[in-house]
Amino acid sequence: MSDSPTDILLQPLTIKGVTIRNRIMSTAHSSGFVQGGLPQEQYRRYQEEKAKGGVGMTMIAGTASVTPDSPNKEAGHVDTSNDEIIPYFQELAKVVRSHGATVMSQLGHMGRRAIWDKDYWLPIVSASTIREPTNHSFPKEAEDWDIRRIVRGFGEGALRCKKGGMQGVEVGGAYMHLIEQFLSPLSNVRTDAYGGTLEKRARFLIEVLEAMREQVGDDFIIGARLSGDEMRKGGLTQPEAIEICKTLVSRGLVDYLSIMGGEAQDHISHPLAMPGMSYPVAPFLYLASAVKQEVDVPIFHAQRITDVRTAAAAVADGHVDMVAMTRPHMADPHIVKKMVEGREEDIRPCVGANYCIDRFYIRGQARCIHNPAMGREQEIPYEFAKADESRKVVIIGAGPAGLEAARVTASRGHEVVLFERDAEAGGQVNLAAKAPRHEALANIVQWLALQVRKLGVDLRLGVEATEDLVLAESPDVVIVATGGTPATAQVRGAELAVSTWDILSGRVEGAQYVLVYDDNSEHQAPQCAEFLAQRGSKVEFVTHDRAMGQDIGLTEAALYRKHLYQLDVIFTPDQKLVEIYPEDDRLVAVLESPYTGEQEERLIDQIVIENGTLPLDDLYFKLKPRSRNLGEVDYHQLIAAEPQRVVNNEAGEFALFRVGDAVTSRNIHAAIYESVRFAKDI
Amino acid sequence: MEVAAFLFCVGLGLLVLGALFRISKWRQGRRDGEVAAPWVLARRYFVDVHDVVSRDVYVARMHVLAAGGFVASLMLLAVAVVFGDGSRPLLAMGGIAAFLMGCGGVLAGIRRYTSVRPSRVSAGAYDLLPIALIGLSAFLCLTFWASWFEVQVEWWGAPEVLVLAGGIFGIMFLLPGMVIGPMRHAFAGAAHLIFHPRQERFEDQLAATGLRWVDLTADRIGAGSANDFRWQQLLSFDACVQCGRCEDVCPAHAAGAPLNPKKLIFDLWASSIGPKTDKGYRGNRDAGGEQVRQQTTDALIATDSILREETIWACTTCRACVEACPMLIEHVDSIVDIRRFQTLHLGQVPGKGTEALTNLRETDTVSGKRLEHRDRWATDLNIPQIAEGQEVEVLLWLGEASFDVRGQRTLRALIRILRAANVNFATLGKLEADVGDLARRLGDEATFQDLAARNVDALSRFSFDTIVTADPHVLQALGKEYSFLEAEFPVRHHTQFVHSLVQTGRLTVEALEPKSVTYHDPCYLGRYNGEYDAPRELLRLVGVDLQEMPRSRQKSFCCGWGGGAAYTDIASEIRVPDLRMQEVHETGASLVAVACPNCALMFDGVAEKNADVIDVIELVDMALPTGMGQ
Amino acid sequence: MTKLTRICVLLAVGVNPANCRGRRSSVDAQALELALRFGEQNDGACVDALHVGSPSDERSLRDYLGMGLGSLSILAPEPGVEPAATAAAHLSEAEYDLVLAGSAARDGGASGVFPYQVAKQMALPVLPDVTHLEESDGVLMAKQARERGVRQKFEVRGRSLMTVSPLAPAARLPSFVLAREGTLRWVNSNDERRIDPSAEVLQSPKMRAALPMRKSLATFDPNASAEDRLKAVTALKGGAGKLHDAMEPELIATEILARLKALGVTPD
Amino acid sequence: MSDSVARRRYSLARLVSELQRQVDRKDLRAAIHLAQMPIQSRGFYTSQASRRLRKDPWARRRYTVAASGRPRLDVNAGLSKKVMQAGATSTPKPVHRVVDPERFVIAVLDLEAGRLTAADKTCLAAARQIAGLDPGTAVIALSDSDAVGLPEAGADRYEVIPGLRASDGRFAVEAALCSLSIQMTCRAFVFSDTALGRHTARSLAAELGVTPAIGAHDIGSNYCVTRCQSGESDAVHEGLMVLTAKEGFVPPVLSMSFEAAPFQSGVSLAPAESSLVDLGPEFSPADDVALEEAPFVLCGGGGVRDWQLFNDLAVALNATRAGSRVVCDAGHLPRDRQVGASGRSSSAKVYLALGLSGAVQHLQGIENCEEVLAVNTDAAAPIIKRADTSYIADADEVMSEMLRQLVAPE
Repeated sequence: MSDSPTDILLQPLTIKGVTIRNRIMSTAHSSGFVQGGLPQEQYRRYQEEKAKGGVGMTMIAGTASVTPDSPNKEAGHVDTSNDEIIPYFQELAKVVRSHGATVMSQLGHMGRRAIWDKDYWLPIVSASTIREPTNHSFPKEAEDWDIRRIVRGFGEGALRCKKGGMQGVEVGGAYMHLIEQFLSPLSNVRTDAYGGTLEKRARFLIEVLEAMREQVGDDFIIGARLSGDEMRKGGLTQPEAIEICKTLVSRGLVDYLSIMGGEAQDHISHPLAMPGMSYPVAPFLYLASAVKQEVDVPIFHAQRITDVRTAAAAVADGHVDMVAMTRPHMADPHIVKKMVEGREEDIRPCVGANYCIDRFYIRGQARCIHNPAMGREQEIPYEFAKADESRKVVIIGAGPAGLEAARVTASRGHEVVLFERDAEAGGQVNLAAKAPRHEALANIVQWLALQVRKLGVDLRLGVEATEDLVLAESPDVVIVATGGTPATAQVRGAELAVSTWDILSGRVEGAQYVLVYDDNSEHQAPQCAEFLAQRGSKVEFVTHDRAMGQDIGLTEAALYRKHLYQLDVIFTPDQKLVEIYPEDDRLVAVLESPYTGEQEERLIDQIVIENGTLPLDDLYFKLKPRSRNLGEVDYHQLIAAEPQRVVNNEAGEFALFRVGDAVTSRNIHAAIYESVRFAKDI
Repeated sequence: MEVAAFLFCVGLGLLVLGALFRISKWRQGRRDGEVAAPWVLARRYFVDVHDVVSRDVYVARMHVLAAGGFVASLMLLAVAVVFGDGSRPLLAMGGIAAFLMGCGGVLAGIRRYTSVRPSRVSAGAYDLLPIALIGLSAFLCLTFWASWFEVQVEWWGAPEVLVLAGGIFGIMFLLPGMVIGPMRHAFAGAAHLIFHPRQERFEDQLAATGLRWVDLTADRIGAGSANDFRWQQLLSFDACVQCGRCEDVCPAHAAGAPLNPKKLIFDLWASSIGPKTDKGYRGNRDAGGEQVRQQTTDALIATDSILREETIWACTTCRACVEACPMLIEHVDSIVDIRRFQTLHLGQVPGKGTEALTNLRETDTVSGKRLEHRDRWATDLNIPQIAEGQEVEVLLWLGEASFDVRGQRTLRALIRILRAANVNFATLGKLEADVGDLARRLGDEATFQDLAARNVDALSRFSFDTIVTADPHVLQALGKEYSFLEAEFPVRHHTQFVHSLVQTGRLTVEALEPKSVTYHDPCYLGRYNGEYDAPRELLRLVGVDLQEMPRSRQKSFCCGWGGGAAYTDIASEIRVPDLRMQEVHETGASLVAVACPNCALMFDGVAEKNADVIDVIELVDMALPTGMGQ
Repeated sequence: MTKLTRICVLLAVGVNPANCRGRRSSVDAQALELALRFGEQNDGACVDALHVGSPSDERSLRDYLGMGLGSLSILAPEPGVEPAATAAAHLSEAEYDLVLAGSAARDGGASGVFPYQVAKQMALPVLPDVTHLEESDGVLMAKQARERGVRQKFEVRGRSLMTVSPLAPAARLPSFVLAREGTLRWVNSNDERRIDPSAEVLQSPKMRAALPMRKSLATFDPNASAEDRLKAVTALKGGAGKLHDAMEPELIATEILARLKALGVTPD
Repeated sequence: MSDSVARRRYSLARLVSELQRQVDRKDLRAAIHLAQMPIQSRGFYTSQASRRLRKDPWARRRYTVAASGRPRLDVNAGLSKKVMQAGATSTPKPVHRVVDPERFVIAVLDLEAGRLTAADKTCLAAARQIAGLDPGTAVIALSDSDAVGLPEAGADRYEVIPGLRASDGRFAVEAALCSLSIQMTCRAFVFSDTALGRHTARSLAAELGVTPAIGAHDIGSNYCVTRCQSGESDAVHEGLMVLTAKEGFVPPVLSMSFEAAPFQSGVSLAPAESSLVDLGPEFSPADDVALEEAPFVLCGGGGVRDWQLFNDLAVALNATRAGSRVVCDAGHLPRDRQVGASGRSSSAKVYLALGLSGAVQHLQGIENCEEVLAVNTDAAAPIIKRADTSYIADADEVMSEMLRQLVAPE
């Protein structure tokens, strides 16, 4: 019998009369779930789920823009520039607070990080006219009236939050948003009262906080999120950051501080500001800790604190007062609940794949790489109700799709048999986890496998499912999650090439001079290139796209570049592989520019082709005629999250579904999401 | 007739002498406690003893014939001799009685001399009983027959002399033997029934399950040597028949721990009023107690004592032996008496017992935690704490389990249920000290009384309708063992209370999908407090299909935690919980429902479990209609 | 040398870390345990105990009696009297061969210095953190707890004071009856030296309500260049990076073992 | 992995070591390739067979052969990058100098075979906290033998006083230190928070008649704080401080380097006969020692297949066992043996990693280990970067060899 080491996290924290029930929170972040600048049902449900799960506080919005020249409506951000927001805030606050959680909102202005040709097509504003490298805007230098209106905007925004039932507001002064653009010498070269010395650079922030305080009064929580060290040449340093914090606190402008590390001005600074699996755990805790030493307001901190024990240590050792586990809450909003129930191992872990952030940047909505329910709370429950009748479900393939299907159907109370050809569960994820810096991907399937075992699924490893084996189980439902097999490019001599699977699995050793040809635009090819280069191969990365990893989001794409450049990999975009032929004991790759039609060659030792996968679907087609739905899926029912009711064959013995790469080449999230969509209604 | 009369007189004479001798032995014991009037004997014999004996029909029959026939025939003989009444009906009855005794003898013979003999019965002198009965029966039959036909028996004739020998042996074995020989139980047993050390048990079985209070100012506390026992206890050792029923039901013995209740009683007898050696013992011994021991000192526990230290610490105080004893002997009381001496006089407690007691003395918790931290784990539930002048329906007693993740899960379920049923409840917060059950079972009466006083003081400051606890040991302590402070609190086990909630319609549960579940009766809920049905009712309500284990209800088999056994942790061949989980496995159930956090703890500790462990209340919680109890 | 016979254990009242309640100090109790065991193993060795200070918490003191002490001497110096000197005087009078005490009766940085003050007064050598005491043919042997589970062995020739480590054998459970019946004996000593009040003020630390403790993290030089700061955060500490390739396992094993010996982590 | 593969690695790596690791593999290969190339072509030439233009992107980088005979690139950041990865070079730290100081902070070090222990580093850091960068105050490190790494650890001066750490309980040491405090203004005496350190601190305090601060968790220029009364309150020590610092509560010295110049206090230990005779150490079974405490940790990873062998070796070496997350998940070792960010951390003198690839989070757990030895089949595994010495080999083979040699008679 012993106190759990995580008990410390269950101590309430009171700020200005608001008592936060525990020390775990979720910070403000872009999700893309906000429609028309207003937090509506999708966003509400998303936040509510965390409250249900026991989170102490959730900071909503990730930039709630205070003026129209900061993105909102079209960018899935919150628009607090007018009173229309108030009732939506009220509804959201009511829902979240009804579960005992505290809710606050961040306010912000993205300045030059905004995009000019969206929303109202207003000119972008910043401290100075320096161009922003990621979003490519050329900002105007903020004039006196710009500063006036934005400061006013913050003030009015704060008041709207208060009226909206928010229990506090936070100034988004980090991630190179407008306020940091003023604070940081990297982006502020003004010579007037708002630029130059630290004091002058901080003036804008101080005016903003004063305006907010004036509007909301003294008994309302105001906090600020700031960088504790930009870690960029010529950027804000730790001593400067601490100086700012001390000023804010000594002037009584903030009731707490939320400290992060790094900034977000260009591509490579994003993965650092939102560190994923390539980084150590809690890398920037020391920055928050250093601030806590200097000031006596509560200190919050986020950034890769992925497990509750690390969180507990951070509080117990006196580094911070609140630990933000934002991405972990996307992976599993019930962290606190499971922690207090002593079910830590059941917490779906944040593996740090950064799919959430990257997906937001490339497709406008955040998704968790392995929690399909995040942002889809209306559609997918977190606890599955027992089915009316227990059915016999046979699933073929224990990759992410198969495992998730097994997890869901088993927790619905069905009897589940799960066949896996390999000796271990995990499918392609095990392969991906072999890639450098991506070991943690394995946790996705480790967790699923553990859950499946706990739910008593009959997991048959090393058993290749055949038609007879499946029918022998006389199933009511069969789910085919057999995944795929590498597809080779449609070029002459393709048989001379090897696949990324061959390399990552270690079946084929990397040669001296290797050409990696990417016809997928996803993670596989860059991972393989890094794997090879790290082991001493000279790699040329060729793709038909404009650039390497076209469909990889901001943070991961940047990291691949960083590491591949370090490993001296050569990038050759805009080239198509058209032919391979042998010469002596080496290979010749024929490349053709799709634009000029010119061809050139490479004399190398090895060609690795990434061209996605082709479905392993023999078993599916064997079973199809005996199934009730003949494999057909009604997409309307699927989208409406209704049970599949298709019946094409009265004599059919079972319903048959095909999920994941067994259908067509996609990714982990797709596989898991597709599984749960069918499984939840079986 | 005269011969018979003569023998009878001699036997009777010896009996009286022996009786006086025995009584003198008993008088070594402490005088303490009430005694009853002799006439209660009949009721206690024909009701209480019969209850137990009749569980074994064969033995019951045998005993009726043998004992009945014996008593009847000798009485008739006496009448015949004293009043010289040679009337034929009397002689006929005498003959019949004697014959029936013979039949009893034959039944006894079959049981003892054939393969049906159970290993638990002791051999030695006991095995002569059938011969004695048959011999005496033959002799008396002949005597009565002779006087019927008014013929003189030529006792020195060839066959007659055998019958005579049988008669002499029978009389001597059965009459004086009744006080000095193996038949002691007849005389001592009768006396034991009258002067039983726990008179209250005849009014109410369950009243006697609480341990007896001791005066901490006395210069000797507990039993360190024979004369520390009350004389009724010494007498009770004499009453043992060595039938071995206790041995059959003892979890410690089954697990191969150094404890066999039958041998324990023999050792207590031998080292107190007996021959100071266990040479004469002819039954199964306890693990490690194989060789004969000779005792020189009076100390019950010493290097050379017959009784060994590990024996008294191996007991789980599950009371199975007490329930099984046809002579109504109170094994547990005597064990605890010895433990009290070991702990309070010598400070010798094996294993983790020392640590547990130190924690209890210093922190009022078994695990040495801050009382303030008792509900730390439930910050998110914000459980209300009771305040003076505030009126609550239920005072929720969290207990030691609230320091253990496993126990916390149960308490969460319970709290959800209370909320779902809109029960107005609160806890004592940091005023709740350990109830002292463990301390008391480990013989630390001082700490127990200290804790009890503290808790009573706290409880009496607040007003509540009833205390509810998930821990049967709390139920026992608060409900029964605080009476020495004139403190009576209404306490209910969570299964009892939640069941009543359902009955009164305050709580509705939906049936779960069918699971096969077996239920383990906690000793302190079942045998100690007689609650067997509430948990089963709840299980029925949530619609699981209940697979009973062969040993359930009164016959339930301990989990091995009780009496601090989990802390003293005396080495045994197998662990008790492993045995019980085996029984669980045999039912084929996938879940074993428990109603005690300590049982849960023990079963969770079993290395290869093939069934999950869950508290009944957790199942009820699962069966709450969705949305309730949030 | 003379066969060791007389031990005195200095006993203070401790505090339970879980709740601030007074109790027998666990490590002092361990010191007493060590002494009692020694007494049991070597007949003729006698064990006394001394509590210096006011017997405010009698229950805790009686717990020591409960461990098997016949009686416990209490030396309660007048306020302002130098306790160490007083105690020393009392102890030297009785001519103990060995004085034992717990390494630190309570928590807090100030704790554990009293035995040293006494030792200084008595000019006894101090052996700290003892876990084991035994006498073999007239020679007293002691084991001392060092870092990383090491036990340092000492031979003791002559009188000394030892402090007992928390790693020593656990103390026995106090017997309720012995605690009840043992006697607390008030004694006094001929040395009534006063404390120099000025020094008193100078030395004794000021008390204040506990402020949260803060563990220092592996921080990085704030004045280093941005690149270095960044590297310090993201890249983990690197080693000398000597790489041996294509070596036979046999050779590797030999090299590793040699290295381990050189670093002194494997017993020869 | 197939033998051929392994062999290829060996040969490669041999080349590498031949070039004394200054030359990165790829540049070496580039050089080799340069040699193979038709010189005239400069990497652009038309294939006889296909009549198409052939381009060799590598050839665009100009290679020259340096006087050293090693290939060298004139434009390639790669090389310098690799050197930085080796971690050896980083900008030299500014040195803090004190000239004829009049105030002193005395740090008494234990040392282990002439090396600073973790506790010693904490001790010096604590002394530094008190002295700050005040040019008038000097931190003097006292030890009974020469020590390496004093400048980085924060010592302005050092003095070797033979017999200083003798643990014979006599008061010679304290007397010596006392005389120091008399002949010069000492602001504080700081000791390593070890059995010996605490001992000397207490007895010195007794000697000086001050209250020691054992296990101070907050140390400033003129005060230090210890926690007492079950954490209810703090004791703030001021004036002349005698203290040991609580492990992990003193920030390490980073920004500066210090003189660590020899110092002559003139004090020496009065030879005194002691009745305590040190008979040397006795080792206890290593597996009983907590991971954080263990001096020697044997850590197994996924590359270990024979766990019986692993355990036997641990016993034979008297090493404390540890494992990676995977290993503990798989149940080869108990959970409390897991080293890493979410597990326990080790500060062992020697950390022998067998078949362990070393995920970032695991390496976080061994940051404070003094020497890391690694045996692994994959030369690209992260642990190789962290290790001080790495061997490319199969863990099981090496283990059985070690065991054989351990049991084999000398």
